[in-house]
Amino acid sequence: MTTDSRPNQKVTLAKALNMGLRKAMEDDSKVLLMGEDIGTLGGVFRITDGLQKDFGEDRVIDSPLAESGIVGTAIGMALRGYRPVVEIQFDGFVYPAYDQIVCQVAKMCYRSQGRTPLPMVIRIPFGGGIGAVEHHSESPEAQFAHTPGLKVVACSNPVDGYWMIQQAIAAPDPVIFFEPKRQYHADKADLDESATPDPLFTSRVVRQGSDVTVLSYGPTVKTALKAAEAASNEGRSLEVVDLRTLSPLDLGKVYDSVRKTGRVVVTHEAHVNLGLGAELAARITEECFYSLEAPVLRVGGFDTPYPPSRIEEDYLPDLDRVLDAVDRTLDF
Amino acid sequence: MTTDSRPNQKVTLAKALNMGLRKAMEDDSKVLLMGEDIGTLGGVFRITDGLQKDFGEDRVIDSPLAESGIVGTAIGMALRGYRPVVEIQFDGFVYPAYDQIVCQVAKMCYRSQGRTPLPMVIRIPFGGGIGAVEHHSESPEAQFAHTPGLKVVACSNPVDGYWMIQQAIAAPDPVIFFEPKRQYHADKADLDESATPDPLFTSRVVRQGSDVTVLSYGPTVKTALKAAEAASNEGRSLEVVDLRTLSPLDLGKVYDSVRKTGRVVVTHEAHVNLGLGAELAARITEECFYSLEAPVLRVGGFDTPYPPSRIEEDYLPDLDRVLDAVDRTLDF
Amino acid sequence: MTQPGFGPDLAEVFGPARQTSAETGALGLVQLLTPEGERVEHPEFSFGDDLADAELAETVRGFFRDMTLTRRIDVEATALQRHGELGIWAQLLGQEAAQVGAGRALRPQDYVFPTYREHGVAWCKGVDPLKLLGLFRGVDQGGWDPRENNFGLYTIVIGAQTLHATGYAMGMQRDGVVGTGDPDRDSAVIAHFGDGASSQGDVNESFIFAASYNAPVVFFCQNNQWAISEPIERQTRIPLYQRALGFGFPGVRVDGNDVLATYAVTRAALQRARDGQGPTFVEAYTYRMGAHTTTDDPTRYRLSDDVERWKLKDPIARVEVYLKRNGLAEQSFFDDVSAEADDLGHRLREGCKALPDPQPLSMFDHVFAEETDELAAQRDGYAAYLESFEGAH
Amino acid sequence: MTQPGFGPDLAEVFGPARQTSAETGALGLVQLLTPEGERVEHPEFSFGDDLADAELAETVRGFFRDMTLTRRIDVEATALQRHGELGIWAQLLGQEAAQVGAGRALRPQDYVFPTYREHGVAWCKGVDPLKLLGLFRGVDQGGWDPRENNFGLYTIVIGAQTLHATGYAMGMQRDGVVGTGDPDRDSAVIAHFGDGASSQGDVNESFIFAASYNAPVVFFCQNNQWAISEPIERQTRIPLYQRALGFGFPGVRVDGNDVLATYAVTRAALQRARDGQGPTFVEAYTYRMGAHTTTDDPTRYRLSDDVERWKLKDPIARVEVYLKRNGLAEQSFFDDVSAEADDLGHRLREGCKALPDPQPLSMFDHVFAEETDELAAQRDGYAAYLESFEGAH
Ligand SMILES: Cc1ncc(C[n+]2csc(CCOP(=O)(O)OP(=O)(O)O)c2C)c(N)n1
Ligand SMILES: Cc1ncc(C[n+]2csc(CCOP(=O)(O)OP(=O)(O)O)c2C)c(N)n1
Ligand SMILES: [Mg+2]
Ligand SMILES: [Mg+2]
Repeated sequence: MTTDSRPNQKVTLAKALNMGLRKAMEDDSKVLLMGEDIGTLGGVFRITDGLQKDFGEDRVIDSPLAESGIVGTAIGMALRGYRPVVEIQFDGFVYPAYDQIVCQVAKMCYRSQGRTPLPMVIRIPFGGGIGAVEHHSESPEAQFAHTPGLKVVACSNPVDGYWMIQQAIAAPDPVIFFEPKRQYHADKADLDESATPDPLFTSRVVRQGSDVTVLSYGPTVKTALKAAEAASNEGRSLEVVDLRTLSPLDLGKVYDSVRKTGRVVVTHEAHVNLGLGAELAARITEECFYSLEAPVLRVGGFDTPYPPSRIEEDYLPDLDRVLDAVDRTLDF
Repeated sequence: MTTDSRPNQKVTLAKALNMGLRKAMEDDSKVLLMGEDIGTLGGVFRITDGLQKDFGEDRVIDSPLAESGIVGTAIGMALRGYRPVVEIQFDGFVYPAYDQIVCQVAKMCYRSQGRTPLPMVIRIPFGGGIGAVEHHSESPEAQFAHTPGLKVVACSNPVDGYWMIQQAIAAPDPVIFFEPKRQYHADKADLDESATPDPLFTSRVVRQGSDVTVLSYGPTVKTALKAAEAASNEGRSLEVVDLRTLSPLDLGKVYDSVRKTGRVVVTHEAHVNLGLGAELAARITEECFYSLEAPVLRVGGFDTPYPPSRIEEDYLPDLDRVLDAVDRTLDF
Repeated sequence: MTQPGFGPDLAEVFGPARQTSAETGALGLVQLLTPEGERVEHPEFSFGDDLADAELAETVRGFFRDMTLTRRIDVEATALQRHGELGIWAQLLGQEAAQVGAGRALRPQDYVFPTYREHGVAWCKGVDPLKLLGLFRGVDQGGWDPRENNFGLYTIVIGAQTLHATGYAMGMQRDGVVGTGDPDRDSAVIAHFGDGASSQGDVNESFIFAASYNAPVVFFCQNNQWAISEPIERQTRIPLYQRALGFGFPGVRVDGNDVLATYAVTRAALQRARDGQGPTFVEAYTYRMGAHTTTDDPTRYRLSDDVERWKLKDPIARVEVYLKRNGLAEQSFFDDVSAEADDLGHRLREGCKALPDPQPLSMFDHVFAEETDELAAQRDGYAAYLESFEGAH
Repeated sequence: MTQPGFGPDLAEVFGPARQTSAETGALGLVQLLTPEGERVEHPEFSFGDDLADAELAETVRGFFRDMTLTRRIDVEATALQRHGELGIWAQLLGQEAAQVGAGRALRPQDYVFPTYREHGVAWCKGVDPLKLLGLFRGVDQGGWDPRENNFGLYTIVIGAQTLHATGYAMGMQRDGVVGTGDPDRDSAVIAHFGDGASSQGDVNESFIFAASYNAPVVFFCQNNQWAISEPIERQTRIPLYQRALGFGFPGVRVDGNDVLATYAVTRAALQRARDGQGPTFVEAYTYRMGAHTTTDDPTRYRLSDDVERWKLKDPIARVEVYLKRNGLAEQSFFDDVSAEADDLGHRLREGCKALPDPQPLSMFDHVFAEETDELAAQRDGYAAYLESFEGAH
């Protein structure tokens, strides 16, 4: 554990989340983890690796194989004063718990007029690109963001992962916490545990630019940054925003950016139809109507079920499709 | 039954749906109804009134109290060659079946490369304004429209109800069929069973106008028409569209209208955030960018859980809020 | 281990090890007071053995009072709905014994997860009945503070609360308030649900979690024979309490119209839970004498004969006969209770009409514990919009 | 009513009426062939009574062949994954008898709803094993036509298929292919699932629907002791087959490593279903010898001793011993089978590598039976986009 708190170590997203969970459990004895295979195995992605060994089976709970049961019992624990952090094994398996999330988790605070708020976190590894079979590469964030009473965030890098998971656990409201599984073991980043993180529900400009604003979150932040790099070689300056919070949205910086660039491309892996891009387009157009030189363009997963993995890279937004949209918005 | 086929009788939406279901069952012996309390009781809204008596318990099936079970077994029946029509008792109770709908109903045709398409209909009474308790006034359509593989429609009046339910049952794909429960027993309309209906997946201009285009569906069509009436008294001409099909969207007429009016107001009872209005705003802005005099404005349910019924009329979009948006778009 | 006076260890009596439908057929329904008001003995469950005569009489009078006042709450609320003061009401007529028997078996530290029909349990837990009306009037979605009486909010999505109950019980385990042997500390949860609810995946998952973690929860099912228009046969083809056998914990069927038996059985089940012996399924066999709710019309789907037959099993009448026949209550007692009921009725009528409508803008309150700027802006926008009209006048 | 040769009426044998954990403890696991290859008798189930010696020998040789080829499919697929030809593979090592026993008990008109691990059942149903690989290679999501072999597509969402199976069986009831007495007409459905799946709400709801409608479905649970890293004890604290008691239909635990017993029990269960006697739960008690999938690392959560102990119960070895010891098969037979296995392995290796990648634009196909203009436009847009690159070269 001391090794975990060495300053400025290089960590993956998986490791950062693991450290963040550990820190949250050390800071608050009411924090519990629940999920499938999160104990001895440490989760199929090893995000909870070693935590049951160190915090015991009462705080790192391997559950029966039933997502509604996991979330439903977590609600009961939260009502008893605990702070459950639920792991959904894969995005596609959150749906059996959808009723408990939408009708109970989201409404408990409202129903009780604030008497029984429900501080709990539901962690969902999301997105594709890992060559998996059906149901393992979904991006269901829009459905949760559409549900009042839930707060929805997505981390995109190790440093945010470390801080955001702790902030989500400390938050007094239920948070759906999306983790880009494709990034879990990808790039490492310098983690300074003594730094002061940005507040949880804020977006961030991750690259300054002047020609086009590119909005992204979770797995597509990396794509957007790559696109910006490529574009700069062609003399095009993209401003890239990592939204971080999907509900509520934090669009102040976005509006400023759009007023500057007049052009917007939104990219996410979720289906374009009624994805976050739709809401962003609607709000940006309403807020920056006279600044827009072109309509907000959306680059996302197509409106098909997630395809067989051998062609998933055609389904997923990539650097080229983002650049194509950049061209289209500039030529508009 | 003969009385049912008297031409041009005046019928409510509830009656029209009942007649449509009856007709579909007469036309195709594979059509089955499944749901809670749809047999002897005829459904809590009496939509299936008399059908079990006439078609028997094998074709009008009272199910155990489990929505996932209802939809899941309906899938099996569809695979066996039947055409199940499922009744979800209230919008708020579709969520236990959400997993079966999103992961199975929506994906069966794709998964099997078209070998096992899934023709089935899931009827959902939706929307508020009936003074009900929690979970009885929801508008979950956006979540289904965001799911590729599902077709989603909403009827707004008795005549459409009669035809659209038959068309949905005859369709080779799964259809989520939304019925504005507030309208069930409201206005009667002339039903001519010998008429030729519009195709299912088409929108319709229900009132011509020139100043502002108002998009609506299900329960808000009536609201929009009332608003248009009121506006005309103030010399404002609203063109009202009944979208009818929410996925796929049929926007040809909408774009024509927008090119004419340059101004759009969308209204639905669902939460504004990531509601259908978001997608409509995004598409219309992309398609009619240079025709728009103002951003697409959205009038919907607020981003709160559905409130206690004593203040639901404040939550629901009404004539005044639509007119307010009309003013704002005209003053923009 | 079971403490004296708390009845048998249900696992030994009704657990998978011993129970077969044949045997239970033999044991039948647990009953301690017949519809005719006769006290009968049961091989496994007893009432009052741990009480002195005076206490016993007082306890039974208490049951009578609770049931009578509960019924009055129900009758008044039904009338209020007829007069348009409530949007809807879920009647409990006929289920008073099941609810009072269960409610009185609870200790203050025990926690209740109700459905939408647990008015009698709410009463026993000390929730002001007036607060129950808000939800049905449409002025709130649950007007009481669950923390005050350890009585959760009504849950309308069928079965969802059984998982909350199980999780809450798992929390109790972690709080060290189970199996300590300290009667004022050891705690349990009771999860209420109906016969129809037993078909929901959530309810069955709650059995699985409760069994897997040996959670201190009593699954209290009021089998009132109907799920709206669907008879119990649609949900199960064997006696419902036997469902528990499939999950490895005991199930008991008790006469839900017999307050003594329901009290005795629920008390033993709760004690098992508090002692750390895990979950129990209690099926209170009763009948929904009224409509499903005030908007329902039972004549469309059931015969009045059934209702007539069940009238003879009225839960309150049998206690009255018992009290009177055994001289356990003076006429003055009955007069006092009915006077008390009249006062309660009056208070409910007046109180209900006086319940204030919520302010439109309150719609935006408590969506979150920590409000978002987004939502605040929506509220302000709507406030400005509303003002624009006042301006207009 | 049961037809001669189809074994006992399981309801009488194991139904709620007779079954208690005590008794089943007595009856224990149904076994007809010991790990040492000894034939043993069971009071209720028999194998081969309805067969002449030659037929019997041929049948058992058939089982041996099926299991051996099934294992080879598994071994080859595992190797193909290691060589990067498959993205992932769900191994069935150790479960060959459970799957072949069940698969061979099926009639052509019976329908199978598998999980993602039913390679042996697929083999028995005549699905080309090469077609199973597509899903794991990522070139499709199910490459076979369910209608051709009455073998549904693999279902990855745990438990979902048990409801489809129940609904399909309800469809059979409506088609009048249940309980007619015509052996070529009467049909049943088998729903495969695992021990972990038994905790899902959907699976328990399927029990409720099947019981309520008395649907002709056999719930065939391969209890391989593990749900990824979670042992069976996390899901249930009583023997899993007893779950059925809670729903009112019979449950049987059979030695899932004994192909004769699994065949006999499943055959009897399917016949009950075809005869219109409703659902049965069969727990095939076995062990997952391999990893959960090729991406799993069991050393993190289980002891190798367990695996070693189960090695002694190998399903194929015991049949080989039995055949040899009783002179029911020549050496040439074993040589032929292993030659056949080698050919199959070769065909799978070559065939797998030759499986074509789907065309990018095929992503847009079959979203609907009736394509929408919207989607067609998206496809055309993407096609144009792709062409723009070709133009670039
Ligand atoms: C998930 C869900 N589906 C449907 C309903 C509609 N509904 C309300 S009460 C009810 C019947 C409940 O029957 P039971 O569980 O026996 O309880 P009872 O009303 O008899 O007390 C139904 C179907 C609901 N509230 N929730
Ligand atoms: C609803 C759902 N939750 C989680 C998963 C991830 N998952 C895949 S297999 C598995 C374990 C299944 O165990 P069991 O039912 O015993 O079947 P087995 O793999 O042992 O054959 C899990 C948790 C899933 N596929 N679906
Ligand atoms: Mg009931
Ligand atoms: Mg298993």
